[in-house]
Amino acid sequence: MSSHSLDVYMPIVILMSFGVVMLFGALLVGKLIRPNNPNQLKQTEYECGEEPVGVAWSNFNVRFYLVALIFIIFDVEGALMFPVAAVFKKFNEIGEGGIVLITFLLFISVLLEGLVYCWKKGDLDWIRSFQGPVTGPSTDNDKDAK
Amino acid sequence: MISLTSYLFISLLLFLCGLTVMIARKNIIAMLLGTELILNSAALNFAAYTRFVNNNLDGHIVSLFIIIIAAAEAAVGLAIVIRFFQIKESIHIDDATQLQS
Amino acid sequence: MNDSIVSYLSQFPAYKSFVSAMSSAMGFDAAGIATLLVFFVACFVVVNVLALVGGLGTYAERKISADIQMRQGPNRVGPYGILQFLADGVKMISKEDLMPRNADKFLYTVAPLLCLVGVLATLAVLPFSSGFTLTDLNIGVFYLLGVSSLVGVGIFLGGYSSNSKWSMLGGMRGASQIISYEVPVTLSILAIVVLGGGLSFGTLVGAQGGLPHEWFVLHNPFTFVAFIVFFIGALAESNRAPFDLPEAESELVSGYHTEYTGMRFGFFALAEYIEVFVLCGVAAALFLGGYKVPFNLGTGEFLVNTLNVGPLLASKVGNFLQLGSFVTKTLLLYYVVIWCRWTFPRLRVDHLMVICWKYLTPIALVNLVGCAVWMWAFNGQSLFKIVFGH
Amino acid sequence: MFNEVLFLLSGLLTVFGALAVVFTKNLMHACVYLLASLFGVAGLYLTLGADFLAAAQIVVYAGGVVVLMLFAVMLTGGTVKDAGRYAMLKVPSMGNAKTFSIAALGVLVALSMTTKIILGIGRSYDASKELPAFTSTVESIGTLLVTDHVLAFEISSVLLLGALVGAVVISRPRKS
Repeated sequence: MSSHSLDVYMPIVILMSFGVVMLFGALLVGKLIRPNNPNQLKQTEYECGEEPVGVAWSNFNVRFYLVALIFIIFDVEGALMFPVAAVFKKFNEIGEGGIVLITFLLFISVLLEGLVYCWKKGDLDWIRSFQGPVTGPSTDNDKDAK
Repeated sequence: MISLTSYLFISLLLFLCGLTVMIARKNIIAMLLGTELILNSAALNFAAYTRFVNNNLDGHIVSLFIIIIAAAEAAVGLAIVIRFFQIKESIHIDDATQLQS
Repeated sequence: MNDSIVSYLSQFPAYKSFVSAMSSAMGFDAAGIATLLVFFVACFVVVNVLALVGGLGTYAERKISADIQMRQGPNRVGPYGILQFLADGVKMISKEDLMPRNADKFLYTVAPLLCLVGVLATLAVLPFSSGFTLTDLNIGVFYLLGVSSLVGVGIFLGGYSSNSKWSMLGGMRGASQIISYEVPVTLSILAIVVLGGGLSFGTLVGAQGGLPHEWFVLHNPFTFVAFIVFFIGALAESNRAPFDLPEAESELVSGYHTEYTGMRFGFFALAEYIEVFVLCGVAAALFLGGYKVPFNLGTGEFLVNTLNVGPLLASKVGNFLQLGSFVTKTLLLYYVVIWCRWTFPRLRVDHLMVICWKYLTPIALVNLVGCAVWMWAFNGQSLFKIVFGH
Repeated sequence: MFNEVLFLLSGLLTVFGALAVVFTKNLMHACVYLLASLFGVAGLYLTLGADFLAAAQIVVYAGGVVVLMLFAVMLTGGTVKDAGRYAMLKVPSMGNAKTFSIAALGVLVALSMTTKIILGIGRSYDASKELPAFTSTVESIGTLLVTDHVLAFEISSVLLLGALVGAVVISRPRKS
């Protein structure tokens, strides 16, 4: 464990500012040389030549949200596993590897349990969402039936 | 000179922004955004105290768990919001008046 | 730990004398300013070289695809059409900048910015050689995973802000695809972290050797599978065919950048090509020995022992050899990526999710467990070492 | 020197991001400002020497939570007929003058109280103390997670399992 100064993070800041400068710089330079004569037709959205109907910001399938949901849990567990994985070798060298391995495997098995649950319940199937009306506000008819 | 107070001040501003969002907004998702701000201000406080007061890393562990809990909270909270929207067609907090759907 | 290009340069007397000259000229200790200067120049060089690589990537893509399909490809601009990308750049910058009337103007500008910033920030930790790495952070791999996920947000916002149905579909698909495939990628990297014992690229590459049997990809059967999982995941994360559903041109027109014109589109494309290079570089560093050169040529020991050159000169030469080794491996992988694009048909969206969640993720989890158990059972020795005993 | 610059940059990003979350009228924009604010917090972690925390912040928030929020906004706010009411095309329901004035009053009280507390802390804490050097926290955090805090480590996995199962059950599409 050696100490360091914060200077090692300097490239990150410089690179990020490069990104900003590149984008706005190119747009500024482009402003000088590119033509600019917009008209009504150019500013409509592309819809294969048809008149666009409505806006695109409409309700989407809940499937997308389910995927994001499962992902975020795995992401967080990954974030927790990284430091443990990083010290596993060190513990193994001093002969304590078994304990850490058991800790680690216990953690992974709980994670696996979640995956197996979602698999068994069909939350990982993308295709199921195409069978019948399943999403949207108007699907909950059973409430009215009661 | 950067001191503990400057971090606490930023954390305070973050907390107040989160609080204002939670009080003033009527949109449930916006309120969840406010919760994230509040949790972040708490985590920032833990990290700041770790550095300036006692340098054992328990504060970092607490901050790490705060981040994890924030993620879990967002997942469950937004799931509830989406279900609520499916039932009520609204994400207005004043429409959430019933425990039973 | 936490080596950077400054700490590499500061072992040379020329740099020290430069700093002291600057200090005396300015009247105060100029070490900080010299550090800033070195980092700035290094970042500038890296960004420009990578932009060039991205530009040449478009050319290589078209040439290789032409070769695969028995066509000519671009051959008018410059010798063999190699300046085609410059012509494309000039064309893009002089195109009219259109924005749909109903678009969300703020997000429309922010989306390419997020993509570009996310990709450029990953360059900070990419291990070009032991000395020329911009900075070798303690959290290297983990940091890289984090900032590269900004690209997903950028793609989603790009699709959302255009207010076009094609863009929206592409953006939703892109975001869900990128976040899904991050899971197997993370788990494969974890398997390597278990073996390497650290998160910095210096540690992970340092745990490997120059010859193929010392690489992590051939360390044990699990890492070999992990490499394949990582490679597939990296293809999907950078939206490359066969995983190019977000911009599937035959079904979604052009996906999330349908409404983007000129330079804004150019930055999306540039970010994509640089990201492919970065991911190939990460694969090379984690699995294929990174910048390691066989027979201790990279560290300069060989040169010092046999040819009696000075250690500083030897390390300079060694660093260039390491750079060559890293770039060669990365470009070979880049070739494979392009080859995949023109060989495999595009996946269907449900197949995409099935492959990610039902195949790659469980396989990657098994790999992780396998690597951890292997580490414990065989004390981290590679299969080659166990079999041949040296 | 770079310490101060990084602190200033990330502090400004954090504070202005948070303020923009409060005052923006568009929910999508609010999510992007939240992302900026969280990035700023990651930068502040770096200035505190908490490098692992900074990376975890970026991984969890930039990759996960913000995308989840964006998806949720997409899934709930976008119907055309409700656009005026539910904040996609127009103003999200921000509350009216009454809620805002109550919030402002509450904020004022909270502000005055907390500044007093902070000033008290600033006075009592010994600023002349030598600060420890920045070290890598990854290994220490890993060691703590498998030794002192092993129970919390395991329980967090159970917590996440609960969150996963609960959220999936709640948001799973129902058959009509």
